[in-house]
Amino acid sequence: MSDAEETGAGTETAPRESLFEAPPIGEQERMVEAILFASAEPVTVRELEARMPHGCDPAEALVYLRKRYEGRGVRVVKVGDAWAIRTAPDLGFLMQKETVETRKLSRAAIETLAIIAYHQPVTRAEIEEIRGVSVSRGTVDQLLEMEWIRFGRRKMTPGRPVTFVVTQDFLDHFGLENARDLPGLKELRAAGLLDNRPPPGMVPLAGDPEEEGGEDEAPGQSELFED
Amino acid sequence: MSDAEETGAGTETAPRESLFEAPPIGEQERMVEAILFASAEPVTVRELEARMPHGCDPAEALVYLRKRYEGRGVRVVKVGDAWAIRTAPDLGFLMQKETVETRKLSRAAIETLAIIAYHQPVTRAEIEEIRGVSVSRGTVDQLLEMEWIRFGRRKMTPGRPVTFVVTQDFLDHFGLENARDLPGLKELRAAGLLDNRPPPGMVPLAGDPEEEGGEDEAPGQSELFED
Amino acid sequence: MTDEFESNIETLSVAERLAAEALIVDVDGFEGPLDLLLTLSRTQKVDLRKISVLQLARQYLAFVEQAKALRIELAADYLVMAAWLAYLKSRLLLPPDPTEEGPSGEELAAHLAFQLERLQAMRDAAARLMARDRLGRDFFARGLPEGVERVRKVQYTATLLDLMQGYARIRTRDEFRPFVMDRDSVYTMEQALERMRGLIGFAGQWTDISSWLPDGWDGDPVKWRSATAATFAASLELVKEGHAEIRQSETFAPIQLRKREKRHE
Repeated sequence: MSDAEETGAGTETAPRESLFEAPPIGEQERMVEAILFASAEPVTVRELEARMPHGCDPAEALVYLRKRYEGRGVRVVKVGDAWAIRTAPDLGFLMQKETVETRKLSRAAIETLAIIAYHQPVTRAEIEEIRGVSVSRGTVDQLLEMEWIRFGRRKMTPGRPVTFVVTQDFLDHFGLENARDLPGLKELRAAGLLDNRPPPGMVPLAGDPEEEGGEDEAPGQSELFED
Repeated sequence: MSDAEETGAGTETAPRESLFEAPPIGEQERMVEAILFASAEPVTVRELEARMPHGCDPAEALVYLRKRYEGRGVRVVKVGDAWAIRTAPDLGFLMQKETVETRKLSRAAIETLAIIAYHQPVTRAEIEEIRGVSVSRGTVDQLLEMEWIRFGRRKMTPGRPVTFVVTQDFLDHFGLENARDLPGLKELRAAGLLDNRPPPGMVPLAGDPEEEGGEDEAPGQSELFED
Repeated sequence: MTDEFESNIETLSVAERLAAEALIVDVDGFEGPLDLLLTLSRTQKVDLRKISVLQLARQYLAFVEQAKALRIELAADYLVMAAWLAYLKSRLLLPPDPTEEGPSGEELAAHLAFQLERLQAMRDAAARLMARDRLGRDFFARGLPEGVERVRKVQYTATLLDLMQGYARIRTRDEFRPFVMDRDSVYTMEQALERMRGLIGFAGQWTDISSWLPDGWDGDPVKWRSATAATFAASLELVKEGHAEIRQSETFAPIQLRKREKRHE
């Protein structure tokens, strides 16, 4: 929405009717509606801008559209910095036919996912420190493959370990506007349970570098990110 | 809006109790909306009925839903004897993303174009004679479509074949005022553009090709623009 | 094994025995010592913040002892934890030694309590997360998405240089075409072969290859050269096919050719 974004989008959309004025907001709302309905994936404001005629303000149109669908059978939802239309959760019972079996996740995978979501960006060593066991490669791979987590930035700590963060797919799947909306996040933070509290002296849990499975992975992963 | 919300609140209890009264029509409308949205195929009234709680009247709900979407970015449309939600036809352009890809003209097209430029007006047979290979229809069509060549006058020879000439677009693209501005072979040679090495498979039987070429071309060139 | 098992748990109450069995049976199910500690801490039925780490350490050590007695192989990290908890226990029981470096027993205990609480919190959070309305189960995406159609428009370009190079390429080819097209003084191997196929049947005697040249090709040296080469090549072809024999007595001596006699077996 910033200037940069507007001009950025402008270059792509311009060809159509750059010489004309932007369509009225009601019309823009229709356009956003059409684009969101047509897509199964969330669409970013930036992409909306790129697809709509020059000068449109999809962010504003979204405000109206969202309101219009309040209480309806489908809703306009925010997923990270993107938007999507999803059926109202109370009508899920009508959709048995559409229900997709999600792969059963192991307890380890679920815990790892929750730790990444609540502590992100978080390193493998930190996950292991919290769970008290080493994290198997398969668990992380499974979450990566489901595209619920991805690699984040490297930590600026010795060894520059990679971190994990949750993805837009994760937010979409769990109906979260963003990672700050995770249930109980505030309470956990207030209770200091999301602090990275270093152990006093040596505690022989998985934080112990000796046991860290992360150690041997580190070089392999670092290759991925080295440019 | 408020109606919808009120009925929305009612849903929690309504759906499952098939023995009780059917949900209010506003609620049924929501259900139809959600089902049509989430279904991978158009849905018949019969199927709507089967999926919705007992006593629902999806046909009636559809009337309301259809009305609600009138003039919106998407519409409720009948497909055969089933119903679906589709993008409003006037917004179809949003579902297209035009990407312009620049590609080099093929060698055949460049040679054909060059012959037309240097020899115009020229017939297809003459082009083939000069190139030594037949000219595909696609190549000529492509150049015509690009509006770099057009049909010239028919030749006053037997069969009255059509000729090709270059267009103003062509001149504009190559920054030429006139086809006669095209450099002659001598100039090409001077510019080092003329490859004197014989094409593979051809035997330089006698004499210095440098000299011969020069002599050969001069008359040919002048002929070109004689008329 | 069975005997030992029974004699060992005989002394325990039924409730204790059940609990012990549950633990032992589940030993594989624990995800490491921290998980086990968390499970043990539940028996204290207190807020994790008020947990008695000392009591927990005792429980854990008892568990490890029992597992040993039952000859249950415990992973190394369970034993490392046991050793550490034994150390912690002693630190907690003995009055602090002011000369000793490092964190106090209380600090270590507090951190362990924190870790347990944090792990429990993450488990609760994971459960709440998984219990949320979920895409594809409780709410749904568009079932019939209309993909964005990529309209690819190809724009062809060429530069003046391309054009001139293209033209130069053709004209350069032209320069050499007359020589190739000029068939007047070229006698091809195909021509020679055709001619010789008709004649070879009559060549019972060794005949000098030069006598096979077509009429009018032995005057002009250019034509003679081409005809000789073609005739020689054609001769070799006939030999290869088994229709003729060829010989040369020495270098630069005349090359001779004759029909190959059919062998009668």
